[in-house]
Amino acid sequence: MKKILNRPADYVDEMLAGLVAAHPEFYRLVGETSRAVARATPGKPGKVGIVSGGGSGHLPVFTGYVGPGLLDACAIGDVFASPSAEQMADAIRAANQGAGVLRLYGNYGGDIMNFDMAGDLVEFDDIRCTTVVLADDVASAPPAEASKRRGVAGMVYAFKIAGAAAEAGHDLDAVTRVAQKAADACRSVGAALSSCTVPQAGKPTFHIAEDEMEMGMGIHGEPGVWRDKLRPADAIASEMMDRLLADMPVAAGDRVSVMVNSLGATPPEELYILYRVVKARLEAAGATIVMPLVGRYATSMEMAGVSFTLCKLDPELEGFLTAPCDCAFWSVQ
Amino acid sequence: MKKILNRPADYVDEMLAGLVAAHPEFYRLVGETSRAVARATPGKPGKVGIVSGGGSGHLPVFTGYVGPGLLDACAIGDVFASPSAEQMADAIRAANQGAGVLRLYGNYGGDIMNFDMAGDLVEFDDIRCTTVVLADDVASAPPAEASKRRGVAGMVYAFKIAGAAAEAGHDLDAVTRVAQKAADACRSVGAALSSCTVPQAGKPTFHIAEDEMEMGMGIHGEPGVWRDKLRPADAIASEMMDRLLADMPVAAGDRVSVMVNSLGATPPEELYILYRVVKARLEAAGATIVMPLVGRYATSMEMAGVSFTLCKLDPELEGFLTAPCDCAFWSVQ
Amino acid sequence: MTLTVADLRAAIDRLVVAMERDFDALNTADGALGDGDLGVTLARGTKAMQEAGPTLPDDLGQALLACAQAFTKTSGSSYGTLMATGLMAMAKALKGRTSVDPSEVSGLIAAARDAMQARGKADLGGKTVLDSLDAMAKATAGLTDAVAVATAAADAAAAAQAALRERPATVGRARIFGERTIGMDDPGMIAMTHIAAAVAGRG
Amino acid sequence: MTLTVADLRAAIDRLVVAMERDFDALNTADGALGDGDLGVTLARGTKAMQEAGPTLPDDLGQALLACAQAFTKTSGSSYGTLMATGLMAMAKALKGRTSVDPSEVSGLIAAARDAMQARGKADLGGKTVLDSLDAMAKATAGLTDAVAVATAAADAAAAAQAALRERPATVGRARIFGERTIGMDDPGMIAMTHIAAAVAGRG
Ligand SMILES: Nc1ncnc2c1ncn2[C@@H]1O[C@H](COP(=O)(O)OP(=O)(O)O)[C@@H](O)[C@H]1O
Ligand SMILES: Nc1ncnc2c1ncn2[C@@H]1O[C@H](COP(=O)(O)OP(=O)(O)O)[C@@H](O)[C@H]1O
Ligand SMILES: [Mg+2]
Ligand SMILES: [Mg+2]
Ligand SMILES: [Mg+2]
Ligand SMILES: [Mg+2]
Repeated sequence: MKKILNRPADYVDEMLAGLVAAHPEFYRLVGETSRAVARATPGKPGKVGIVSGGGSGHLPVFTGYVGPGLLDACAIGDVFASPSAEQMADAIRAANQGAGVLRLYGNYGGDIMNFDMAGDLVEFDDIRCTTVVLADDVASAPPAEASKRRGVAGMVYAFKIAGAAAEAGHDLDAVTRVAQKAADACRSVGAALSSCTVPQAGKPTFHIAEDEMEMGMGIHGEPGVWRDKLRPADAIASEMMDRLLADMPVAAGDRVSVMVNSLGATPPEELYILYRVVKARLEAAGATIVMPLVGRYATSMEMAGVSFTLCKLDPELEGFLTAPCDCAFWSVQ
Repeated sequence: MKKILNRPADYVDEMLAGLVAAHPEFYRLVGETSRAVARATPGKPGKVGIVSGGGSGHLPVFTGYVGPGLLDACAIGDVFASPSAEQMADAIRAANQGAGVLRLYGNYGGDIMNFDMAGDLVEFDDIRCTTVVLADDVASAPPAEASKRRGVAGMVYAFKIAGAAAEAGHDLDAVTRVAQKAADACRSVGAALSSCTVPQAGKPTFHIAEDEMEMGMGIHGEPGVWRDKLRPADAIASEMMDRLLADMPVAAGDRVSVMVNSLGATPPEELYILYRVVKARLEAAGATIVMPLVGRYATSMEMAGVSFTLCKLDPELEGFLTAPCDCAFWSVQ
Repeated sequence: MTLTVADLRAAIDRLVVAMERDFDALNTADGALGDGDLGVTLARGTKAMQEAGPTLPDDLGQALLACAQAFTKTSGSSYGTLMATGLMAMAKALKGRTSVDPSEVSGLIAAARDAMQARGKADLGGKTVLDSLDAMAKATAGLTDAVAVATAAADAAAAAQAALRERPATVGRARIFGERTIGMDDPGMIAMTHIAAAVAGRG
Repeated sequence: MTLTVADLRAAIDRLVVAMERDFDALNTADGALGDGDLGVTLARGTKAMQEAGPTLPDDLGQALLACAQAFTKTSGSSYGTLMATGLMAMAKALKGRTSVDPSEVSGLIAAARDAMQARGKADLGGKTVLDSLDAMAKATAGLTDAVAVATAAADAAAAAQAALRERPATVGRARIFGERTIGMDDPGMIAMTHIAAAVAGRG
């Protein structure tokens, strides 16, 4: 797989320059190193701020989801690498409207340490911070060690739901509680078909044969649960649904949202082929599907593959999920 | 590049089944062979209908753009193959609200013959049809033979603008005139970095070396203007802009929209790197950019590469371009 | 001896057998420079005509219209659409008639040729199925016997295929390959040679 | 002899030279199981400390805080963040002081270790930089001479690196490889061996 870039070291900075040039109505760069993106129009004074952050290469995650009804700001690292604590502090400061800031991000060692450190830094600015860490990938640890799980596409639901709660004027503790509830309601699993190339590395992150796939692989190529010959779409979808439903059973009458997400290269045509099975499985369990999301919501640049995320709703979560939001990549009206 | 599918022969039908299952609020299948998609809620009686059609594998083109402010219906062929005249007639019938139907599609032999034939078929239904054929790819023929050019991503502008004109209540001749004006205002050029696999073929459509790219290649892999080593992003963007601006110069004071489109696998990160140069070039020419479109608007499944489309606006075109529209892939509010 | 819907049915049956037999060969010929679907188009289209066979009305115009629809329904490929176009042109000419004299066949082929040319906007001499039809129309002009007409048409199609071989392709994907197509037979002309032979009962 | 900001500046200069020299070696060690950026982290971080050097205040607390920021600004990698965390812990302990006695160094290393453990939530014995610091704190306890302290710390770091070699990795990406990491040195421990040696003037 080939990439369009100039100097690998400039990949992220040039990407951000283009992002804010293309969408000045949504995004603006902040901070000394210009590695934090904030809303073009900040949230209302007194609104709880929500920040995220992490490595580049996952658009729309993380930066793309800055916008009304979603995040307030985001810190951006190099491709697949954590931003620095200073950059996260820049994002926290930009997100702060005087009501405190929720740090909402994926369960990766570097991100956790840096967001904690960023919290220490902004203590000097008297900004109160809370934390919700997303750990939705069922393939990365058994239920008994659920807190060790990686954070993957489930964070999109958490951004959306927490973002709507903050927009609705709830205070920091309430927004944090809702975000944690959304995080707890999500389960994801992925399957990768091809690798991707980190610009500074210059060669694919991992090798996988032309006729192989890996079930449960992480979004940076972290090991999954099995690697084998590529299977038919319906078999892949069934196994992924088996794994999700085993971890979080769905009962008759449940209301759930479900995301069928491309890791990048896999086209929407193939997501729709998979969605047939996803829908049939959930409906067979008696569940009602609310606002299914089929598309590219959390990616690994040009990696081929998919992830499914289930988000089990209660009336509060459903209300926030279906509330309006807007950004360059996703709009709910 | 690997694909997620069941039987290759079922790729398109299963894709359509998933599409309408995921987005029943936008799409519904019509016609004997279920190879036409119409709006879930038809346009108002007396509204001019707009249909498109063509091969599958280009989502959101063509089918995705069925929706309010865009197309009324669309006929869908196998991957990269024209739908049949009957399927196009199904789409025309579904689009007809009594005010006639504009056929708006790309300049490919099979599509032209079939849409003409479909027109003969719906003559029996007393449906008046007009035609605008999109031929925006500057790499496919010199200016003297502009009518021989292939239709590529420029059709997205034509769908949007004609769709808004129809929604505004203009009659068939007026909508056709506006659509032709939009078609004439668009110029596109593409560059491909990798091939894609037509499901029924089972292997990549063409071969291109790991370090090569092809400038001007068509969206099915039709030959371009040169094939050479992969160049830096800024050099690629500059050459593409050179080619567009040579064909359709932009002067100080002009208002233009520009699309930086991924052919599929190329991630948005790289589109933004390119957009820096696109914006700089247009602004250096004194033009004002209106509603830049950066993303996946017209693809070839998992092909890596990009296309740029310039659309030169006058007040009428700009008004229709920025009017509201809605579909599962694109929403302007 | 005049031709009726019974002759049409018999010809269709022979065509189905021939196109099943030539399925791979026509796909391969098309695949050399095109997308390799010509055998698919013709196998599906002739099969659909055969399925319509029992219900074909005696009115040759209506019967040929149904044959045209067999192609518009089963394929969006160029050849299928051109076949439908040609069949529709013949259908128009025969509307309301239950029999046709062999001497009229030349004119019917010419009508198909003209309608297909109007549809596809290709030139005669461009190494396409139009050149086959043109040769067939000319070779059958003035003939009055059914067997003589069929034989002349089949011979003419084969001769046209050979005669155009040294020209470059001018339509569709093959055109892209320009001079490299010299010496290669046009797949649509190959198909018409096989079609004309099958109609003539040469198998 | 007490230690002042001048000693800190001199140590930083030696570190910059060492980390430039070890750039590739540390990237390679990290790349065996991780993302190969450890040399980058340390070269950038020490360079940034050196740039802050001329403006470092005499207050050792403020000076070490500036050193910590050199890491938080230049890197988001685990090691950079842990280094910043350790330096901030020492900074807190020395706030308002312009000199420090060599006998206090052991306690300062222990404070860094504890803060880093709180930050990274890893266990002692898990084959990480924490084990290096733990060994260094213990080896320097009770020593009062600056040279003796530096020598003991450098020796302890090297010894810890060797001692933990046969354990499996327990943190970060390396953990994924489980038993296969037995016999491999932890890159963060290798780095601390080099850092301690450079501070001790061993080059
Ligand atoms: N515009 C045209 N005019 C006349 N004949 C054409 C035209 N286009 C294609 N053909 C004939 O059809 C044949 C190819 O048919 P087909 O394989 O169905 O095309 P495609 O698959 O590209 O739609 C050609 O060999 C040629 O004989
Ligand atoms: N949670 C942790 N606790 C203690 N040490 C850690 C921790 N995580 C990483 N390390 C140390 O950091 C080293 C790796 O640092 P680095 O290359 O910066 O990690 P990464 O690039 O994965 O962020 C490891 O060899 C280990 O010594
Ligand atoms: Mg063909
Ligand atoms: Mg075809
Ligand atoms: Mg590392
Ligand atoms: Mg790292």
